[in-house]
Amino acid sequence: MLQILVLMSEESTNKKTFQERIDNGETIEPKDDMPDRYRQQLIRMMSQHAHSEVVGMLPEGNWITRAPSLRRKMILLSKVQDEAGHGLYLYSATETLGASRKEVINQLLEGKAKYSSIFNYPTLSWADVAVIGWLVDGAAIINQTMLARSSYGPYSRAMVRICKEESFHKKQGYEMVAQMADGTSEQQEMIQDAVDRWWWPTLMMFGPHDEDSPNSEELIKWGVKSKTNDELRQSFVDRHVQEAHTVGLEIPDPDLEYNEETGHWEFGEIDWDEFWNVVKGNGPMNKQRMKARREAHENGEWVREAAEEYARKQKLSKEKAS
Amino acid sequence: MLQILVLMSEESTNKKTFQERIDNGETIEPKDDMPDRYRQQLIRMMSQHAHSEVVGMLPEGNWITRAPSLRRKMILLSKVQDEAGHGLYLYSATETLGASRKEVINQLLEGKAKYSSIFNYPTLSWADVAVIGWLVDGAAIINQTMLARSSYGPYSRAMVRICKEESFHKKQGYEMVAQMADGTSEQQEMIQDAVDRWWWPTLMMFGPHDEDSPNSEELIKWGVKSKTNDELRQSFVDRHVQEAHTVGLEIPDPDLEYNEETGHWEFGEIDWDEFWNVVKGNGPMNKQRMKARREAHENGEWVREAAEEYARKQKLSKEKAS
Amino acid sequence: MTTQTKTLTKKEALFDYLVRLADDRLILGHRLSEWCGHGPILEEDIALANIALDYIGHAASLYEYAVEIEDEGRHRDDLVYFRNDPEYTNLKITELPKGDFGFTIARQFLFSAFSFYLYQILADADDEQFSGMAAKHLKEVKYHLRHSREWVLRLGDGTEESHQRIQDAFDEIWTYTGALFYQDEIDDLLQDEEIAADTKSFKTDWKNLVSDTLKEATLEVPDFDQYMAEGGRKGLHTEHLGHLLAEMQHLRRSYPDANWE
Amino acid sequence: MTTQTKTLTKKEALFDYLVRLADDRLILGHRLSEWCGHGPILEEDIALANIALDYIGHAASLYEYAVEIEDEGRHRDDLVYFRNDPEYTNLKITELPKGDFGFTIARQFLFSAFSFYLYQILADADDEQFSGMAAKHLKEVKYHLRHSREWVLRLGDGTEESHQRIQDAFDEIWTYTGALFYQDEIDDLLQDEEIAADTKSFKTDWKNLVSDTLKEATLEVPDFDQYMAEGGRKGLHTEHLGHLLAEMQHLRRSYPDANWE
Repeated sequence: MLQILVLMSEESTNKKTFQERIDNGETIEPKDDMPDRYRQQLIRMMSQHAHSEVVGMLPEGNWITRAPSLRRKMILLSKVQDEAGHGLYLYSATETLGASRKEVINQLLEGKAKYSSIFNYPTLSWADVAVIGWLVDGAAIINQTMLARSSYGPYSRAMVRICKEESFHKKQGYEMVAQMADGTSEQQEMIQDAVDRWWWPTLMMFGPHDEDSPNSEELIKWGVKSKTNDELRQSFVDRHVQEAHTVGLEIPDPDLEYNEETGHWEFGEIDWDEFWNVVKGNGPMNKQRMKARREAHENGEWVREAAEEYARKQKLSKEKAS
Repeated sequence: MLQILVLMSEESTNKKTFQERIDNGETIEPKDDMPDRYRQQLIRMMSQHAHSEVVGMLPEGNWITRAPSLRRKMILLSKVQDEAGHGLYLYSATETLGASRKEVINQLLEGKAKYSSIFNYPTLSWADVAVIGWLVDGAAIINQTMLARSSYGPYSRAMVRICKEESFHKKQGYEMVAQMADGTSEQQEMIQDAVDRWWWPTLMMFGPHDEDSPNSEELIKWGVKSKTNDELRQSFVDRHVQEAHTVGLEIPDPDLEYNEETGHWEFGEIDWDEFWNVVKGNGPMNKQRMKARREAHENGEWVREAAEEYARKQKLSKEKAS
Repeated sequence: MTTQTKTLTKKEALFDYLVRLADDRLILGHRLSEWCGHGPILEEDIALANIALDYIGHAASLYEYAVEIEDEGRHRDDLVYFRNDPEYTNLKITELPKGDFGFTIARQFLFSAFSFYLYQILADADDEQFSGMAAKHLKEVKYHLRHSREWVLRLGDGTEESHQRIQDAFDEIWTYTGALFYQDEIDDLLQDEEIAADTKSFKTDWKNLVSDTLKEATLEVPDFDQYMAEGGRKGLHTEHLGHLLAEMQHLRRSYPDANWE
Repeated sequence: MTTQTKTLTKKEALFDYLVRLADDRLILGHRLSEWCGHGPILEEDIALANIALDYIGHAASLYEYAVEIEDEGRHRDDLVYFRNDPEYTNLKITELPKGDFGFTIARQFLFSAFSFYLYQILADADDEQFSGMAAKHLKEVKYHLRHSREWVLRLGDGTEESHQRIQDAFDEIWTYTGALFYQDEIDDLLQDEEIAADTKSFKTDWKNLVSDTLKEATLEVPDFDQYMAEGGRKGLHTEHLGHLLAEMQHLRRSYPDANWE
């Protein structure tokens, strides 16, 4: 009994030290002491983030073979390749917390881990590629800029690198949006239709309202996040409404209004039923996305086994030789 | 020894009677006596003919999903469906000779049985659909009109029925050819290109020159065929050169010349190296055609097994009930 | 999020209604036509091509009547070859890839059973040209239903493998069946005119037919009340449709001025 | 069967030569890009996308130089989006469907080994713009060769299954390798100008590299003297190319007047 008390007290001491480090703005590194809950929350967040990059290859990848110019094809291919790269950094960063890539990928494939719900919407026209670059990457940047200051070193460093590339993607996306908005009437219709379909799902990317977001407070306390969902969402709206208007696109929200006093754009209520439905697995593409990933994984099983077996044989023959 | 002589003599009597029946123009029916060699030759020819219908679905089938008008799509789909139907009649007709469908299909899939070499060429443009209808069905009709008078009843009756449908296909094909030849310059180019590619392979459909065709004499003697390969080929050329000129298409043969005396079109020498190469399995599409058929067969295995098992169960439960 | 305020005319509603029916049949016919030459048994190459042909024929008549009503000089093929993804109003269930033979049969059965009840009502529509068409198509729809129902029994009560495959197919496709019964202002208007069928009126019959058949086939009936996927009628599709249209329209769009009739 | 009598100019020959090289890379790049998001391991999603990107980039430069030489105001994209099947001059080996990862790797290895020797010569071509381009691309080609060679070893000398799969892939694709060395009057003319490479000059090197690698990977080397499939360079293709082009060109052809740059 005494022993237990001592242990508890030790842990609470550690926790205090840890919180002090966080409050001092120190960066936590893999070998540092950290509370289990901090580790678990980070593994959840970071692997979810990695999965999002990987699943996020699918909606845009859907248009690589149909891109309407060589230049745009190369830009798109390169962008999707970057996403795979981001997936890699993030899986590696997650491994520093002791969660192996194999393990977290299995959680995804078994439906236990989540990924960003935005990728459960289909890309139905070429304009969707433009709008994803502009809105979805735009939203991601706002979130990631914050995470680049997160208290966990490997995460924050991955975010710095990713953010740089995402900004480039957003720039390219917005350039395409502007070009189409300035194009033929068919291009204009196509791009407006894409904005109409993607606007609200993008707002949902920031998650539930602060009062419905149980993890937020803890994550802020631990210096993982520094802003709430609603704050981030507001920055996104302020920036993107402006950009939409610049190129003459409409935002599909009748309640949208500029508040001179606050300097913010006020916007309508999100359809939270749709949000929770997609989160629960009932979005328009949840099943197809998971099917595509599972098939890639299963079809690749023999390749991964071969690579392992070859490496084993090589190692063996090197050992023999020496 | 005596016994053997008696048997031999009986068989030769039978053969004589059989040849007399043939010479009298009688039709041979499944239950009639017939020489083994006659049976084997017919099984070979008829199953080869059935396989040709089935493999022949592939090159045209390749364009169903891309047909440029609903009307043409329906015509094409209906034509390919007819070919499947012809395959069925012919497999059934072959079964009257004691060769099961399963057995002869296995011979095809194992590469032991042949099918018409023409289907080892690819359909590379929509115009190929028109030209196949006109030239390939045109060639088939010339051959089949003769076979409709063949000595074996089930074969000749199948041919009568098939010929009627093929004539309709040829008519539709020629209508398309004429329409494209009278169309935009792109359509004209497309149709001429298709004629250039299909003309010579179609001439090859009639088989080697008479002197290189070992089976011909026997088949004529037995009343299966009534014309030689070269005779049939000449009828084809005479008819189709005329039809080509009517719609302003060129035949890709610099040696083509009308002989006023004989009333026939004389034509250049076929590239027999190409012919034998394709027969040997080295045509542009031999491997792909067999792959497609084998895949259809393998993917359908579980369906055929289910149908058999269900039929067995049904029979069993009916027997129990009675 | 934008509210439609313009009033729908009967003519517009009928045009849309015909196009919806036609789109379903064109797209499903396209999927079936992909089997041509690749069926599990020659008889099924014929049967599936036959059904595909019926669907495309039905679609052709429906489009033709639609452009006649529209009366703006369009040809039925304009609707087929020159509309994009979001203008297509077919249900998602029709655009899913053909899958294995079990998936094709499961979809055929569910769709044919629906069409069977639907066309019985449409054959009495208060529009002679339309009802005549429906009555004619109904005969073929009956055959489609019989054909697919027999295969559901064979596969369900066949081998262990076939049982599993067709069960998996029903489980996978189930979420797309709810949208078969989708109705909106177009249906409302035309029901008042006694042209369109009220799909609610036969939903129970459809469920019973489906349940009874699956049970007879020794299959489990998935939950009718599970989450049902939306979309289709308002132009929201899966990503499969775009690839299908690229294939279907490429040639025709490459030569917009040529005559291919 | 028609005899070509017109004399080929150097300009025409160079245009055709560039387009042939570009077509190979565009089409193979397209096939590789189909892996994007579906690779066996994330590193390979990246590697294959990277190679696809290189190919499409090489094709873009080659087309661009071709239209510059042609000097008729065409844009490189016109060659990509507005030519049909028979105008494409890529080799058949590049248009075959991507198959499994083993097939993709077998093709990549055979094609990369060929490109490696080819580009070494082209990097010395007596045409500065072209040789500069080739020298630049050669660096990437070396990486492609290394990447695919390593995978041939891993798959060949990996598990029993991987050994069988990559062996099957080589056996299947072998018949398409002969055409890599195809040469005609275009090559003759440009070889006289010291621009084109004589593929005969490195055929033995290529064979040795291929044989040695396959042997090291414990694989059987198929017969180099077996029947080799022809076609490609003169516009004769397999049926696969048409479907690929339908997918690739549909959008662009649907809006020929729009700017997508």
